Amino acid sequence: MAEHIVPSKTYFAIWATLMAMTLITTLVAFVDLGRFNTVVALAIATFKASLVVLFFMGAKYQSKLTRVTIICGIFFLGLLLAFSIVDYLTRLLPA
Amino acid sequence: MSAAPAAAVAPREHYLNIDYGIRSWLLTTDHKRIAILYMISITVMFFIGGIFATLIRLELMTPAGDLVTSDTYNKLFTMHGIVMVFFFLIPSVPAVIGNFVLPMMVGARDMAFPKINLLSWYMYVIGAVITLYCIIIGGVDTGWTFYTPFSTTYSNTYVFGSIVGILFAGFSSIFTGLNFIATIHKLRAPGLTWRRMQLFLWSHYATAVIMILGTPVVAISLILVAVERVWHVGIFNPALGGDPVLFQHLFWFYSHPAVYIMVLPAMGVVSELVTTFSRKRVFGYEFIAAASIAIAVFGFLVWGHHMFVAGISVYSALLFSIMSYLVAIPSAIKVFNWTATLYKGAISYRTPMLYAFGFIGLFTIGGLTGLFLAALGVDIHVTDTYFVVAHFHYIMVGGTVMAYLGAIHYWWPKMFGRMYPEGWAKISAATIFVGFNVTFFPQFLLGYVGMPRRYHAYAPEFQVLNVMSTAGASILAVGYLLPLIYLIWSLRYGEIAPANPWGSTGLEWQTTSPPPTHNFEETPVVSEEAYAYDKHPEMEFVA
Amino acid sequence: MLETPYRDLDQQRETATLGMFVFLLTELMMFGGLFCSYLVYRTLYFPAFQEGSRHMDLTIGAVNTAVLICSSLTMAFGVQAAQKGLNRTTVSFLLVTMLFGITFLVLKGVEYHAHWQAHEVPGAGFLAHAAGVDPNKLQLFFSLYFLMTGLHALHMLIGLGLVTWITIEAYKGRYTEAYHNPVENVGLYWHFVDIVWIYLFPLLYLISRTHL
Amino acid sequence: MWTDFPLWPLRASNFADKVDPLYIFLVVLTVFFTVGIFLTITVFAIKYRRSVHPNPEPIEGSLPVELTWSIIPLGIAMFIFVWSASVYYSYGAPPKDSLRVYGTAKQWMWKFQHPDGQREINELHVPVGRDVSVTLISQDVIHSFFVPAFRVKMDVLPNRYRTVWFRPTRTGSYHLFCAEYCGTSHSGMIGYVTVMEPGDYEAWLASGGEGSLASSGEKLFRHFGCISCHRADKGARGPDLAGLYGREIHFQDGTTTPADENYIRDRILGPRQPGRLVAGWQQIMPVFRGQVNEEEMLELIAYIKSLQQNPLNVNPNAPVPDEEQRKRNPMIEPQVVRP
Repeated sequence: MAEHIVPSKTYFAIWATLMAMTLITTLVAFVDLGRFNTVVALAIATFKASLVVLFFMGAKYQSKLTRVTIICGIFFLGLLLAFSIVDYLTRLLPA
Repeated sequence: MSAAPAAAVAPREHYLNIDYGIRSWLLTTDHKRIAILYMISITVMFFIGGIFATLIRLELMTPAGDLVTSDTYNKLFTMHGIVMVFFFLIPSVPAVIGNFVLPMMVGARDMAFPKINLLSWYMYVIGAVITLYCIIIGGVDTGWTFYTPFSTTYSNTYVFGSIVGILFAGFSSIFTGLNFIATIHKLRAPGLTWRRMQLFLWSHYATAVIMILGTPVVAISLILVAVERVWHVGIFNPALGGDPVLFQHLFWFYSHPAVYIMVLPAMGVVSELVTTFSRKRVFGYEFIAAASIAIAVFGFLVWGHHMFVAGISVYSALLFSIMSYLVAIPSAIKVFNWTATLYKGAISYRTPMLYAFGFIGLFTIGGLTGLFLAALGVDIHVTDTYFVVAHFHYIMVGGTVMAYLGAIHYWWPKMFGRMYPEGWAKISAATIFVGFNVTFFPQFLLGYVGMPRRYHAYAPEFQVLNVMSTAGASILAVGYLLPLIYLIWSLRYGEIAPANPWGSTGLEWQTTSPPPTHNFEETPVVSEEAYAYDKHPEMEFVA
Repeated sequence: MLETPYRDLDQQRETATLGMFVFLLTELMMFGGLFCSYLVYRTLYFPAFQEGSRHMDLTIGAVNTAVLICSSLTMAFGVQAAQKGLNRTTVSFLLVTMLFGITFLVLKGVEYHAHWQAHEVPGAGFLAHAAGVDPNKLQLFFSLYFLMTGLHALHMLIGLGLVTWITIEAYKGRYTEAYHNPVENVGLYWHFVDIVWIYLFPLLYLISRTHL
Repeated sequence: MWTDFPLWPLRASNFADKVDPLYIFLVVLTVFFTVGIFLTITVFAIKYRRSVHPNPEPIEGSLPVELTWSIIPLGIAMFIFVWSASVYYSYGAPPKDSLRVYGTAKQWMWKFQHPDGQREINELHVPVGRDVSVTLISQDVIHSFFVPAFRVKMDVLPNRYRTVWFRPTRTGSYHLFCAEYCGTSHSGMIGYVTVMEPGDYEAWLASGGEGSLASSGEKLFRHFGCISCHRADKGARGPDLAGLYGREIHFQDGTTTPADENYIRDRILGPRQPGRLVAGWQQIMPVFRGQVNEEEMLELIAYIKSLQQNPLNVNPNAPVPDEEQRKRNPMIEPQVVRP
């Protein structure tokens, strides 16, 4: 099985998008969106990270197994964060 | 006995005699030799941990703390915990038995990453040496749980060194898990589909998932403790607005699943033993396999049940409690399936099977008493008492150690080409079973009456049960020394073992004993599901 | 270059890739412990975190983000060249990647130095303060900042070591169209470290730049 | 003999009646399943031993059977969960009119302070039949307040107050243990909870004490110069604290919080975050971290709480702190104190 060689054009396009997103996220931080500042910043970061995973790391062209592995990692990281923060968020509630 | 000329029969070449000398062992990448190295190292650690346990039990014979000082006692139980958990239980079944038989069970020539496998052993040894060094120069007294702020600010012992030692052991565990996952995914023999895999493989796959996902979290939380301790830069110090309970969250995110690292491989062993010695297909293959995966996943969602009185919110306690009940179900399913496998089998009482019986019984007790601790209302009373101590010793000693010993006896012929002495083995199995129960059952009672754990001196009314426990521990000690003696004896004087003494259908038995360096003369092809004893009446007990 | 356990090079490469991704999972979870602590304290002490974020040098942070993205691009080209078996090209791209990596670390060092001079390094010498913010909680932010970026910088150093190694190997002409796992795997590692920074940047530098 | 060798803890509080039945149920369940599994294994092992049953029958499993032994345990588990959660719930907030006791834990002793001034070490006297709530904080590491006879346990944390409550149902003297490992003399961090008849308790209360907690708190209130800002008159630079305890506090950013012990403690120890000042006031109060130890803190809080009942408790004619006191305390010139 030959592996997929990603064309250079794709790499340049991804790079340009990532750079643009970096600029946007920096500029947006100066606009007051209330709590949506955080949401936007994390959404952009997630978009950028997805691009890196899918194209630079080649997850888009990898086997299903690799993709399951990645999803598995994100899932368990989410569990760690969610189940920990649940404790802190509900401590403030009346018992 | 015909006197065949010795020179006429050239000794068969296998992994043990292919090369001699210390270099051939220390630089080996053969998974079987690495398994033997692991076996020797964890046996050493087991007996070191055992010495600590003995001293603890001796101290607790009298209510007044009169054998050792309280500081010494605190170090004893801490080091017993660290050595037994990180340097014996976690590597026990996976790194010894798993390393030895897992590649053979998938029909591979070796692990996927043989060099990383060797590195894993070196990591383990470095960690063990650092930890032992810390023990010799003065020990550590935080408890194996390293709770902050005691570990970061108040303890005056060698916390940093012990943490470094544990980190190395953690990396060794990660590398083992990495190898298991890659090997099971990528190196299965032709025809060996997932549904044809032996249950030992399923449980080790689940174990590897926990090792991969959990260990790094405990690594970072211990690193945070070390950083806070040494540079006073930290995030747990309550005087600086930190929350010590956060450490407990991070710690138990790994350390609860770590319990499943210890017991899942043991469950895999029991599945092999029960089928082999009842010569039957396992009852409910899919359910046992799925239960392993379910335990691995749900095991990550229950860590808060160690913290019901520690200051977490009521809602989060409810969440963790209900999750803990859910994770109990797959364990129950396994126990029922093993029992059902015996039904209409052809059961023989060889030593490994006795250990499997012991495992099922004691694990049942350990698991059911876990329900007490998951029950919010009861946990308030019994947590941090001897009830907890008894509960987890039923799982870890009654479960894991029983299965480990069963596995050692079961695969001993494959490892060394010699049979163990059956009579002695049965005597020691019985001794261990009795000694174990006498040691730990009284601790359930002590716990409910209210004796807190980690107490150096205790109220006089607890003495009777403590003396019982110590008496049991002395029986248990004899039970553990016996196999050490007769197994070493058998290496030279044991009966020569045939290739497949138990008539097992397991892939690892379909090669010579001991196996050649690359396991199989030619790559096996699998054409049927596991445990198809009905299709192989020719596979008979030889031993 | 076929190792013992494998039947062929394809199997070996697929296994190596799987192994690397699984290893990156452990890295992810390791950073996960820190992200979890960050999340908890940010939730508890949000104003202190806002204030702490304003003590960050946004210019360097943004430039460093761009530097890392560029290094990921050159790393991707390095891997691409290795896939084609072009060792010379691989070496050039890897050298540029290292250059970007070193630039990142130098800028990070400049930033650390500035924090040091401003007494913003946690510990006995910590003097940073702001009106109405508990200095302890500000210090907590800085502790997390140094722990997270420190662990990230450590990974950058390890990454640089690995890139150096594969550069030397590529220079020796070790890689072919059929065998180049090490380059691919080091590339994966490098991209992963980049991803961590992609999250660290908004989390630490951009919490709130707008209002008090 | 059984007093020397108890197999069951004494039952001396309301919680014993809630926990013990659940515990007994769990024991019965455990015995049932354990005996069931042991018996089944034994019967199978004997009946199907190889010498009498050499030909095993291939049985692969059965979905109905699997479902049965998955669903029934699940049902039992959910039943236990609901029961145990309801028991846990009863441990929750203490009843409103409970007798309040305050305590600090430190390596390796328990100190309790009664509102009327009695202070005791490693001993706690409470009346039988009344709800008692104990508010605890640790001065160093994590400890745990454990009274087996009451079926009560709670970790005592170094950074916040936590309250545990119980209603003693039997007079006598009961073990108090520290249940969270806390260092060298962890096993020596023990004491007794003495439950007395109400009359005896009143007599005991009257017997000693060095002035009530609130009165000690009042002295501290003056000593730290709190009085110079927190006054009822017009020139006050801080809010009047009468009636503060238990009230909803409205912050500048519109959020509210109940003024409980943790709020008051946090407020004294450090400045509020921006926006979380009490509406209408400036951020001028200094940081008292490192200046007030946990016992003094409890006294201060007791005093502030006492203002509840008697808003005129502050004597406006009390002498304003003299120059020397001003020097000792950073109160007068508001500034941020760093550690």
